[in-house]
Amino acid sequence: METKFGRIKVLYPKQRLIDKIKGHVEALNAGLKEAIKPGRITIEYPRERRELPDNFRGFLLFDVDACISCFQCAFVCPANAINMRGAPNGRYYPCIDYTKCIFCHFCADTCPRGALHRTKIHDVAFSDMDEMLATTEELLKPPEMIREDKYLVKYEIKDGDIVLVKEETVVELAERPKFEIRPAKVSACAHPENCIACTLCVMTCPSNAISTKVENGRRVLIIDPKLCTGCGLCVKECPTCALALIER
Amino acid sequence: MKDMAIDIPVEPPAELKSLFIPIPPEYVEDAYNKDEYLVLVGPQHPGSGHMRIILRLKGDIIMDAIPDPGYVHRSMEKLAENRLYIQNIPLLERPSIMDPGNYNLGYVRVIEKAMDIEVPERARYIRTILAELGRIGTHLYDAGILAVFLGHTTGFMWPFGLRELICESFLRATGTRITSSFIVPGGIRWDLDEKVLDFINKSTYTLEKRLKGFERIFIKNPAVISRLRDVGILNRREAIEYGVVGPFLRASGVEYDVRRVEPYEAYPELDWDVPIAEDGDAYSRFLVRVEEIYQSISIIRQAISDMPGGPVMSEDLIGRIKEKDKVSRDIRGYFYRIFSKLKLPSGEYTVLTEAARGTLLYSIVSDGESNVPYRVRIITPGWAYLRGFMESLKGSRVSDLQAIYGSFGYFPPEADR
Amino acid sequence: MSEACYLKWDVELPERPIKGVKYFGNLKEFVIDSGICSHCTTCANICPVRGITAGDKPIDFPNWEELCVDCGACIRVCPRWNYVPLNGMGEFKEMVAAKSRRFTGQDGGMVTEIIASALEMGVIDRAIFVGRDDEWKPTIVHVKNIEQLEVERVRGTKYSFADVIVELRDAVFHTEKGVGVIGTPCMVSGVRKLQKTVRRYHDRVKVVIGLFCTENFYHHQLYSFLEEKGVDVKKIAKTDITKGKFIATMESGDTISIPVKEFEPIVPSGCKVCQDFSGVESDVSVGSVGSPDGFSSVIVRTDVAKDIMDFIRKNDYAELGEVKQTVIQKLVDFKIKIHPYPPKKKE
Amino acid sequence: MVTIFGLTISEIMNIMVKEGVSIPLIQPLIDFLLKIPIIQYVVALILWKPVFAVLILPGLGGLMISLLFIIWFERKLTARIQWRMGPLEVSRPIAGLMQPMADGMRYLFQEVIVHRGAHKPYFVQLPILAFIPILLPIVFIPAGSIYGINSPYSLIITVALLALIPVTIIAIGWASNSKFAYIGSVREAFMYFAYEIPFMIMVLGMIIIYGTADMATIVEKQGIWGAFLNPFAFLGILITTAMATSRLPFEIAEADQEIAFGPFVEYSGILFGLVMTLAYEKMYIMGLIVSVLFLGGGGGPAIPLLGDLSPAIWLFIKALAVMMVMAFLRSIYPRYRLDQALRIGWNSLISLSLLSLVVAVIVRFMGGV
Amino acid sequence: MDEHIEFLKSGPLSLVKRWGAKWSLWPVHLVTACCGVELAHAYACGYDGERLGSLNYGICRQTNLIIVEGAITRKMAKVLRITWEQMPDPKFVIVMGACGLNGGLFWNGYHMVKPSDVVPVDYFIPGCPPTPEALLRGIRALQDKIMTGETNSTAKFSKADLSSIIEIPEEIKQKRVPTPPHSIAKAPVIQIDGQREIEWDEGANLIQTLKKDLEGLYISIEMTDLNRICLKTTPEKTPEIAERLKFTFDHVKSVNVVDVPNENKFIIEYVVSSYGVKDLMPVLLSIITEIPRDNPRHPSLAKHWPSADYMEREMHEFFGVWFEDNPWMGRNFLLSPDTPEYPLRKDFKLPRETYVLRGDSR
Repeated sequence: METKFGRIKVLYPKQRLIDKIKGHVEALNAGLKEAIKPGRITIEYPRERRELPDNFRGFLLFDVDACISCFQCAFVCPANAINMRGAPNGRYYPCIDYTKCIFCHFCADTCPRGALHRTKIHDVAFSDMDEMLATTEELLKPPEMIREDKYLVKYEIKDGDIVLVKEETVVELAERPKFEIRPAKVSACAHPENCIACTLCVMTCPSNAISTKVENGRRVLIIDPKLCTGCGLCVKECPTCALALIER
Repeated sequence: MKDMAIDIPVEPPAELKSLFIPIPPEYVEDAYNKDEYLVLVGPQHPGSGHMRIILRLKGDIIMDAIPDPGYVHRSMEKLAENRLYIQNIPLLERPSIMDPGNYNLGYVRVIEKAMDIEVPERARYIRTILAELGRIGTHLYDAGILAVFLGHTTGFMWPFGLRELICESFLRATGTRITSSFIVPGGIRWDLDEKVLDFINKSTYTLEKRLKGFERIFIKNPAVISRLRDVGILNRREAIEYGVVGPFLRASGVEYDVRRVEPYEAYPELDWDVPIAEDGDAYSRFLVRVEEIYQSISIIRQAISDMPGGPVMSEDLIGRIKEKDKVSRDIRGYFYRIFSKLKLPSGEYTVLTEAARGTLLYSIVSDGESNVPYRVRIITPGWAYLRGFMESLKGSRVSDLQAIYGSFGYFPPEADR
Repeated sequence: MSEACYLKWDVELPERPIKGVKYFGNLKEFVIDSGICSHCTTCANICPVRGITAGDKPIDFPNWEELCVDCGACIRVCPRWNYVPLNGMGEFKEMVAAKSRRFTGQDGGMVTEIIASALEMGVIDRAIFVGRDDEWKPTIVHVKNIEQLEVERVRGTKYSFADVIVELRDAVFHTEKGVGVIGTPCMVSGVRKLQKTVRRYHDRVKVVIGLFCTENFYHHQLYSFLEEKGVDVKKIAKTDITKGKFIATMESGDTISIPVKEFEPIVPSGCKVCQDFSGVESDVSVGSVGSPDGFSSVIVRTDVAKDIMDFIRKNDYAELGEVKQTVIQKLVDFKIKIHPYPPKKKE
Repeated sequence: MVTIFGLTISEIMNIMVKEGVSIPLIQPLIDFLLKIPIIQYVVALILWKPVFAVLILPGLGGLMISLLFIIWFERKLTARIQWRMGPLEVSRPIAGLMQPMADGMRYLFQEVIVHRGAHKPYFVQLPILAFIPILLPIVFIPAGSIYGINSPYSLIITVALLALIPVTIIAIGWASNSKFAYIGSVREAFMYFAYEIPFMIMVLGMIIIYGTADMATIVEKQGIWGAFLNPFAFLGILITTAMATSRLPFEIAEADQEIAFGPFVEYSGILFGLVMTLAYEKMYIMGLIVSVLFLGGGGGPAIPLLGDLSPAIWLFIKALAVMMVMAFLRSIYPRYRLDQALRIGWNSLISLSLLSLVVAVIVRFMGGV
Repeated sequence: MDEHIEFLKSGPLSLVKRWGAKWSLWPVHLVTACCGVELAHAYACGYDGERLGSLNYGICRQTNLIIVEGAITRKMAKVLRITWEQMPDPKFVIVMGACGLNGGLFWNGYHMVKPSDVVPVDYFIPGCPPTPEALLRGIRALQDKIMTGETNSTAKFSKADLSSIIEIPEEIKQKRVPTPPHSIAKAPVIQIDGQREIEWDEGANLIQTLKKDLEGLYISIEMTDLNRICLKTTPEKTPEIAERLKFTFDHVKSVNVVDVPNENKFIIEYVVSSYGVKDLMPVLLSIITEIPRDNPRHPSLAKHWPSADYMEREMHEFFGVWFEDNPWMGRNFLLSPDTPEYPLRKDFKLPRETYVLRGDSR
């Protein structure tokens, strides 16, 4: 392989009669070697299951009390699979339509509170598409699924070759990974002179942090920093960009 | 021998209308009058992917090949115009899902070039590793398809066995087997720890060991060599004229590789070679890609051995989050806040990337105000060399169609976008 | 912009004549239905839920009973709320006739010239122009660079309503340096009121150009009226109102002129109460009246316009001439005479 | 008394019992069955040597067993070479041996589609007619003392009948009237000439060595196996067997990736079941011929308790061995192109067969067998 | 399909029929989209579908299962229907991949069709692409369906009572739904050939040589970025420019059309580059022309650069630009005839995303 500043000329195997016969013999004993000592790497799925890493992107679980219904998961989903649905307490919680979900887990990465977290459930088949719309209530606990696996198979490389290590364990698919809550900001009015008192922020704030009342001809708006979860919806909703997120 | 043209009236076959075959009826009449034979190698044919090739045969020789692509045209350019910049990452990775690294890299580099975001060192190395893993995976996939088209079932099974290793590396690094959408503007979504990099490094040795066996049973198999040698020849002038790209261009003697012409990520810092062949026939196309697998293996090993430390997300993007005690340097939890405000300055930005099957061109036109691209143009390698593929079919035999199809590694979802 | 951030702030609400009804109900009652709405579309700009619709039909808010959030912003910015008609010449720094050397517009092309040189100076980085399509329907064009002004359809006045101020909202939130606005006197007073209520408009709208205006029309009314008069709309190359006559020059070169009085039935009710001929609150007023042929008379009112005119003089972008102030004064008084306020109740 | 061919039933019974297969292992059971009035006739008929040869061991029974075994073995061997398991879950304890049975059952109960353009009568009858040239040679192949018809020309008749099979395949291709079937049958015709002539020359060579065309005497004369006498003929005939039954390097007529299963593209259901097993049965017959000519079919140390059956068992095992070699080729080789296969057929195989003729003549004069 | 299940359950031999059908489900080689990769993995040596008796087979006549892999476009829907009809009777369909279920990532594409509208489907497998284990679970589920006869999903979401978990405030005001994140400018300003000052000296003298030998054929030649040169010209002059540039810039990398409705024009862009000349390799020269939107005609450069031929057909189909004397004009190339006309124009609107589910669905 003569290499001149980074290019190799590809070498063609010689094709004289003697090389052809040698080629045939090589091919035959490659097959024979494999037939005598097979290098099998098959995972017998219904009985064995492949070991999946912790950040595997499978079905999603939802944790209601962590959610601040900030709509970020619905907005970021490339396949528009997450729709929010009104809950009895007036707020909106996500429902995932698994007929559209592409398991890219942008939503799990976006959620500032880690309310949507990953599980290792992925081998599922549904008989009709209406069952696949998981509303908020159905996202809280992992779905019961038919599991026939008795072994767990690990891919390991020992002295240069793949070895499938089989363990006799039925692995737990849906434990909740730890997630450090990000220190959230607080919403505040940075340009009060721009405000046109349209109270859109009051109507949109999921945690009722902004309250308003009319006193002698002037509308007063108050932000309660303790209630504010820093979801940023009011900042986005304000038509004249009067609000802003500041450090707590 | 004289052509016995029987002049009986020829009416075009019924399926011409029912299947919307795009050739005019007089073409069919002309074919039948010249005693030639029209065969539709259709989308359900085991020897053609999801596209139809209309072959005009004279005996066993192919006189003309008309492609009928579009069976997997999922209208990516129109969809990309209605989605945020960050939502386009999974969308623009779908043409060839075996090569997620290169397709994400192409799109993300356009955004980084437009907003001149500076990507940290470690992220560039990990991106190079992912791109090369995708390249090996695609070459193995094409070798498998070529083998099954030649009837060599072992040649199909072994590369897909090796692909299981590539998928295991992707699984441990990014969480999914194939469509990783892991590369985001400014870096990658999270950092790879030592265990994963060590696994990838060791898997390259297994890959190399088992490729030796594959070489004996398929690559150097005289029956395969006789099937691929001097078949579907594209000489240097034809390859350039018909716009063939990537390994298929290098197989015809043109030394063009985007990683060398417009170096990006960590390629200039590693030393590797560009495989070239001269004859431009199906076998040299296949050998160039086998050689590229070995080159990619050495690139991955070098990248892992001198992998720098440091953050994986560029300061220009994550720097905006002025949280006092930022919990960890990756972007979990800030994803939407950083990327939903991405807005390219107005103008057109064109970036070339060397995807596994050739030059991948992304050009995004932005109007500077909306957070949605105005026009995204993707030219995938498959679409670029379809013309060269059809030209190389002319003059070869009917059963060569599969050999040439496999040697070009033509993947219709990538070509139709 | 104060850096301090408040957790408690208040905003002054407008008074509400009819107690039970939402603010838009009052606006509809006192301005739109009473016929003094000048279709300046400022309310459509400020409406937080973008509910107020403008375009080629009178201002309306479909289904306002539920959708209106009752914030009163539309009333605070409406120039015709507690309407005090502005009239007369207004104070001005200088008055000159000018003809642009770079552009040909309606007369002297001075509106395009002022915006082009403002772009060059960097006072503004975009301006909102009114282009047109084949049937002369007005379309909005954001002009950000000089090349865009070369397009012939963007220059020249279109005698019909256009949603310039509605587009101002997006422009203001995207611009860095400033925005240039061109409009009829009612639009100018709308923008001024908008600047008083929302500080961001005050900081971002740098140049406001007022056009001499006797009355404006709805597009469909004007062009169906012209169709009756036998004018083929698609072939019109240029429209002009000078010396009391509406002149439409065809592409084939011949001109058709119709006395302005015949347009009386289609003049919208809002224009009938407007006495402001040259837009007294604008930075600079431009029009064809009172200047020699091919020239437009420019009335410079504020120092922003003064710097632009000095820039034009310095670079000699325009040929200057003498303007007859008396003719303009005559038209200003004529407009006050024909549009009395409060209007005489017609029997 | 009712007489058939001038013999009463009891005389027929004596002939059949005298010439019956004697298997010491189950002799008491046979004697017991012969005593039951009605069953005795059936048992006697089955155990009568010619009927036993055709029906049970080297004949239909052997064919069915070899069919099921070789399909299973081929899929398991290729799977083993290809790093995977092959059919397994069907019957896990016996490593998926029931898989061909399951496929057969599925084909049996699948709808048989005869499409509009096909020539209906021929389309349905031809797969069944194709069995005649396959099953007839079994009558002439002897296994030790068990043989159907023993004639001095048995080898020639077998080769002649084998030559009929491609004709039925071409007819099948014509009957299904589809573009790919047409191309497939034309290719089958091309291939037919390419391998038939070398095959016949090599068989002629072996006849020269043994001096007779009668398979029984050939087996006796084989002190040293024919393969060692004339290795070129043995190699050549193995290659022509691969070409005849379109095994992988030469699977050109039914190239499923190129022309979608050639002549058999339009068949479904049980008709496809018959057609698919056609190739395997032809391989069984060729296996029998190869083992008779070269591997001393029927010869070999007598298995203690089986008596007459042991030569049949040996013949069956040798045939299976040849079929396994064919199955092994499947996972090693890709498919040749038609013109390459014809070049191999016309150039190298014919030269090989002429060489084997020369060797045969030399062996004959050196006073070989 | 239920009548297939009825057929398998009827008659005395029903157990044998079901056993045969269960252990020999051969999927037909109908590669419909990119999930084919995971189907190949399920049948390759990593998971080996043949263990369950399922063999990937070539022809629709001999198989009894279709695995629809991913997106079905309008063109592929016809092929799917024809293949399904040609299969002998007890036949089953599994749809794998989110694109096959409800369109997945391409839910609002104009060329997409739902497989459940084209063929009766037995099992849906979510995922994009679903892992081989999910596909084998689908096949196992189909096998159980064949044996037992009734179809039930392999997973059931368990419904928890929401109101008991979250505390309900006394006066409930339904919150307002925020506006969607996409902000699209209504009258955008499109400028492709913006001049940018880059220190790239070979580029400068390359522009000089271009200006010299394309005398009078261009309006302007500028440097838009490193290795990017933009040449503005009028449509009539492009064949002449192509004739001269053909030998140095020898292939077309992309033909692009940008639709600017509010200025009523199409911007046509040919990006050419060179393989032959060593130091011109990284340079991308884009030839930009503008044509009116209502009657878009542009001379075809396929004669000078054959590599532009297929891209011109594609642009004709998407935008309606008529490239003169390109033989393929007027015919469809990528799209099926019943797709809406010129789908990539800006005035062809796609359905927008929805972010709120009206009422509770069940």
